[in-house]
Amino acid sequence: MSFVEDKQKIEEGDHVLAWMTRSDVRPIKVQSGELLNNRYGPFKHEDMVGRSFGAQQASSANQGFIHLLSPTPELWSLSLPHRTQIIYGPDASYIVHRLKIRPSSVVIEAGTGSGALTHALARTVSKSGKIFTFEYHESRCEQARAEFESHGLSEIVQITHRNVCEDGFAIDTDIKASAVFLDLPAPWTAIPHLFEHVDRSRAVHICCFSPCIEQVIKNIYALQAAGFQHIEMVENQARRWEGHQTMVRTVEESMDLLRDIRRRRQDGMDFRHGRVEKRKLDNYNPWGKGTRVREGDEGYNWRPVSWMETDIKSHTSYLTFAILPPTSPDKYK
Amino acid sequence: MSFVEDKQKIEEGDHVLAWMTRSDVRPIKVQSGELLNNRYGPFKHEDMVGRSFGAQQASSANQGFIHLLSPTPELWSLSLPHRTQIIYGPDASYIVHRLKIRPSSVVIEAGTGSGALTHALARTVSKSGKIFTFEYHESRCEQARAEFESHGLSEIVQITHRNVCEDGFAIDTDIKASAVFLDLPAPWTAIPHLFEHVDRSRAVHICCFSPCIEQVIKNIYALQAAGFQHIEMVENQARRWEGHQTMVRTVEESMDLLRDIRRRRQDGMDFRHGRVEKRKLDNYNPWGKGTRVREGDEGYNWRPVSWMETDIKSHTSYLTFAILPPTSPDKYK
Amino acid sequence: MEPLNIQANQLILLRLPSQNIKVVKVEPGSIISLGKFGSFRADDIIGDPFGFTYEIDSGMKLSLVDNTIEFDEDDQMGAEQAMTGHKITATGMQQLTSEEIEALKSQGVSGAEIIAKVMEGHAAFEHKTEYSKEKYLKRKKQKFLQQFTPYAIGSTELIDIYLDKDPTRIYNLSPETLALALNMGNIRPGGNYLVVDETPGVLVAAILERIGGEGTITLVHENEHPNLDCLKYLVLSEEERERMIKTINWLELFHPEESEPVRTKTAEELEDLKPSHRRQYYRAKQREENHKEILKRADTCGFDALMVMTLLDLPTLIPQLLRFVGGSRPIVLYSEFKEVLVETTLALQKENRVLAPTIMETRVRKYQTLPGRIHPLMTSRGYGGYLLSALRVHPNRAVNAVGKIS
Amino acid sequence: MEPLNIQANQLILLRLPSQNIKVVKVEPGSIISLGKFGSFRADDIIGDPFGFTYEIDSGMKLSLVDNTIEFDEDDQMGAEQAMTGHKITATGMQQLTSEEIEALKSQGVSGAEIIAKVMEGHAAFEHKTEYSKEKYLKRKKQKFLQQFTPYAIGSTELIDIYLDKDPTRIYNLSPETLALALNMGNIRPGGNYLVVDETPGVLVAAILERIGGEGTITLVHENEHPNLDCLKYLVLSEEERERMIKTINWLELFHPEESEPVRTKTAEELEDLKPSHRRQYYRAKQREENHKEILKRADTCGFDALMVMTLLDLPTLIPQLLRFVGGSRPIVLYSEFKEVLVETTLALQKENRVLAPTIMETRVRKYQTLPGRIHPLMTSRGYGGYLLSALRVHPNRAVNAVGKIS
Repeated sequence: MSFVEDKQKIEEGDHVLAWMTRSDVRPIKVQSGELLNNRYGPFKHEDMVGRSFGAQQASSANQGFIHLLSPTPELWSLSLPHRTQIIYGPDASYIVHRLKIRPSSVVIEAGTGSGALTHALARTVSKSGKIFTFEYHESRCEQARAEFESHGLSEIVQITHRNVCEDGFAIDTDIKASAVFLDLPAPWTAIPHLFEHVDRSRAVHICCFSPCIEQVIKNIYALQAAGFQHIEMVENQARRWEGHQTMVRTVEESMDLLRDIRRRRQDGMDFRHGRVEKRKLDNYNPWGKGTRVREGDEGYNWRPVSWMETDIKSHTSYLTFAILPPTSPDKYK
Repeated sequence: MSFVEDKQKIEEGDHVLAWMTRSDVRPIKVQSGELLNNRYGPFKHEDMVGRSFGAQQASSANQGFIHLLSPTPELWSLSLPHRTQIIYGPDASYIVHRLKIRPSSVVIEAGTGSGALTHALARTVSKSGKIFTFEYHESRCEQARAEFESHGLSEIVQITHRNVCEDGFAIDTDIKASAVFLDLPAPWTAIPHLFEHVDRSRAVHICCFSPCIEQVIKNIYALQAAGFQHIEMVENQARRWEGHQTMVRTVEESMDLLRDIRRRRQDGMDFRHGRVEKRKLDNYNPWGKGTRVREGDEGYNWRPVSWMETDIKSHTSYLTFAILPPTSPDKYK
Repeated sequence: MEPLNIQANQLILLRLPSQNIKVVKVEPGSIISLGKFGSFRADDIIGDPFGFTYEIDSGMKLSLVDNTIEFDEDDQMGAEQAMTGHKITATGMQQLTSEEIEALKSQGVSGAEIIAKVMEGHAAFEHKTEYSKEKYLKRKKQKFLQQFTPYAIGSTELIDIYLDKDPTRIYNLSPETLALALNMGNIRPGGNYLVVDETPGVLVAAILERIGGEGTITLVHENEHPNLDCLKYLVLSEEERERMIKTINWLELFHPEESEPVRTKTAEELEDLKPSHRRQYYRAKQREENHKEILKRADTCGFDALMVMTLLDLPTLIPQLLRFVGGSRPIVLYSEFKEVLVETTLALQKENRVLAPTIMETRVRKYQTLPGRIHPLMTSRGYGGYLLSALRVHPNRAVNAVGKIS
Repeated sequence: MEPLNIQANQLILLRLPSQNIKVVKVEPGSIISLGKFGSFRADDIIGDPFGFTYEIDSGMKLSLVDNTIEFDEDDQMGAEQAMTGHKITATGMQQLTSEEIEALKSQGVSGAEIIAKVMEGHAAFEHKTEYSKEKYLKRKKQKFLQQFTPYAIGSTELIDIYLDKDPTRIYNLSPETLALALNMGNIRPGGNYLVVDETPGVLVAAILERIGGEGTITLVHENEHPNLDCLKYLVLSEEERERMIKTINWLELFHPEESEPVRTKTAEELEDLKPSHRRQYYRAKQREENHKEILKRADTCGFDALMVMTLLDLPTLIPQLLRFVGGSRPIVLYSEFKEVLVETTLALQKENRVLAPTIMETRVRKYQTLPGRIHPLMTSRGYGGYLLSALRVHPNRAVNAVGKIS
């Protein structure tokens, strides 16, 4: 299994992403004899062979399970080793969209970073396209290169160890990119090096990805000075929710409880105030602590509600887009 | 009726906000003999006298109605004449909160602008407090002064025509403010003038309200240079929704329609394809155009949904907050 | 699908300085009018690559605009200066009268130059607040700049076209939400996708763009015929369309047993048919064949993604569609209303055929980027919609018999 | 309620450089420990005005911090420079060892100076990405700065305290949402407010802050006794509390006829009572009197606002509460979940006793403001809740008989 084609059944040597939870997704290469270990115990690789992708596998001890997933750039971004800040789904998809990246597009990316975006770019350009990616940090570059090879992307992705800000984009191959993505501390220093490596017969789309506003200011100036047009800076605010149910509890029930308390007192019963009240509250704690009623249990009324993720990525980076028009034809000179 | 006290019944001379829609709220001063005119025809002021605030009044022609509302800063901000960009509810409330403005606080505001925030500040400091507000634009200043008087706020709000950036905050009264709000093109030029007019025996809270990030950069530097601490810049993102219902239409209904079409054709009926399909779609147009089924009508299933306002205020300004610590006591010198 | 150069008779989109858009057909010999933004000859742009911004000078003459950053009086300033803000120098000049402006225009002075002059003349400009300055500039710019930029029509432009003419037709879908849907759906060349698209085909067009000629879209539709109006904007041959887009209605998908089979005609019978009836017959046969393939896929490997944009009730619909989706393949549902997706999540959670259903929102916030005056746009459109994204998985009975563990 | 100077035995909140908070009682003679951030003598801060940030030097000596902007190696740069970005010069110095750092600390070198030294020494710093630089600085800062800032506890601090220890106790309410609720509720001195607050009293405390000693809060509660735990953090006398906060439970409010009246005791009977029983009797009488007044207000002018924070079902509860609200007075409902407020809106729209119900969200987004590195914080807490805001109005039968016109 590679990132390039869809498969149904897991075979020896395939890449599988073992999903335990959203925050615990482990990339494995299926090799009989190997084990995947987690808190539920060991999972034998050989038990995976022949299963469908998407299958649920029990641990050998049958104490828990994992799902065996087919790799995608999105799943990979949940499981990959963070070498730098990751470019997540909402930014990655918008970048692909705005840069008008299509099957067979040629794209320049610098720096490669953790390679999350590279995987998404590679999926879209596919085998008929090409990603030229540059990384100035040597060991990060080598790690990324190994990943691309292991993921069957070598044909699509060509990685170069290079500080493009100083040394530009010239490599053995003649690059004629239609889209450029710069995630560098100082993108403005790389912009002047681009001209020979983009396809000047067509509109070239660029995106500078910078976390700080001062970087944006310099990007805009550099793009403008270099003749880029339609400069637009945006940020992408993404949120995630889960669907849940919250109990519907009416004031009438609350009054019944108060009546009950009053009656017990009037009856002179040995009323233990705390106990009754406690029971009621326990029944209505949807937060999971000491809950007796489980969300959605029958015998209660429930209302569908959404819970926002508790830790939100309130800022990823500012995205500055621009278009370099083609070289002017003679008739306009 | 003034902005300062709550009343039940409308009397001659009271301020009333006549609500037609959210975007059409008109401030009036009740004077027998006067008329309020809108598309529903005339509404007689004398008919308002003696009614409760909150009453629904029919037009003389009984063709429509308005609601007679008691003025609040929030309603006023819907009805006031826009002289400058308005500071709306979510920003105004956060400013009051973060500046720790309380009943009896003394506040400096510059500039006054349209006076929307001034009204909110005045409500909170109340008669025991004081707002010193400054406006450099003469006619805006005079309009605002007239409004404050008309709204019964003269006791609380003192407005001065002044370019505080050049001429500072010194007036006849000795100002000892605990909170400062600066909505100026260049707040950083006003900051050095503040020191003599704030209460140095306590922590003084400031907020600079600037739309552009470059202004923020200068504000931060000026605040830091002036000895302000705990500098924090934020923006407030506010959204509004309305509750609505959307029709629940199942695929089973859709299949029944397809079966119906098929049956008619097989029966060799003079089937007019367009008509049947059209009817169905009309029934299901929740958007109001040519709708026959009205939202919530019986005989259909509905699901509660929220509609976001269509025009959102995606940016108001950046709010830079900071605290000026009290003068150091001798023991720390 | 998107040619790199402007072709004769192509439908293209023009963006104007007012932020308005206009779809025009580039008919050779015709004159294209942009109303107050002027007119130009179609022939002048045929053959040009996309990517230029044109200015209409006097006599419908076109020139290329060198710089189309939002109009900016500080063009000459360096970045360092730009960052320290700027001040427009009041020159004491009188404001230009409308007559003077018209005179300048007739002399062929460009819109940008006119604005610069008007601004110089606006002595009070430097005393304006940021708010009123921007309103002023925007008004001026929209008034004078006779510029346009042609774009080939792809999914981005389709969304703009529908947002402009009737956002409800695409359920207020935003470009960023569509983009996220495509990535979450893992759309790529060679994939076979099950699609429910009740817009005029925006989702279908976007998927076509991403499969680049290889792969298929199986479109389930509600009425007798699918609505794919928006494909007319694309450069797409009949052959490509038939090869890549298969259609089936709900009844044919869920109750194939109710469909009367197309009776096979003998060679003789066929010869007797009028050519048009013969074509009709082959079409019906092809359609029947397609349906068999679609249903077979459901029983074998399943589709490579389920992509849904419909007003049909998702909480009851989606569970019925899961069996058509391949293992570990994505399910991506769009709704304008988060509430619909919340209920769909709850419906999906009742079974264990989907993993990690998550509701996602993505909203792009645009900035004004005039040097010295950077800030997010003061107002923007609400809406944009939500996505429910999940993966189809195959529950293991042995595991689930033990009870839910995690 | 919030004194301007630190009082002996007051509960105050300390903010630490780690962004942690700590509530401490300023007991004279005690030593207050901040764990790894050091210890200091309570007596040293008693009497000081709030607003200082202290640094703990060796020997628990306190000094005032001059500048507490987020730690910043560019303090000396001018604004112009700051805006052009910065570069930390690599000095080639070796990194400091832990031993060297400890030595510096024992010499009384301040945390800020130590960080500056460590950073100088970190030769690779300038090659780090923005992302890793910030992680690095934050870690360093939290490690070395022995600083704290005392705050009097008001509504802002109460929210911070509960968000810190258990956000569910206040239903994930954010400060900005509370602030908006207070303004939408038109809360001010002299008002009489009907309040449902099932937090430990955060809403009650915030309203108290805004009425400044004049006005009343009528708190409807669910159990026999209201939970007002958080009032213990405020400087509030028993007299103030009893004068401003009236309490009544749901049964007493909706079904006063079910309450057994307190039998009036004769002077003789009273004399026979033990003092504690006599106090109890007077309390019961006072409570009964309060209830009568509350119910009378419902029948006359109504309350000046209805402010609600409860998990009880709002769509069925609120219509029952409308009769207690005065004409043109605000109704402000909080819920963590927009869905609850949507249903409440629909319930309220069925009648015409409320005007313009609107669901509001307000979210404050904080920025990092290091010069040259300004950007919104990379991560933040989800939640914050929603408000439903509306006005109570009096429908006119004559008008409505004509039929809904607009």
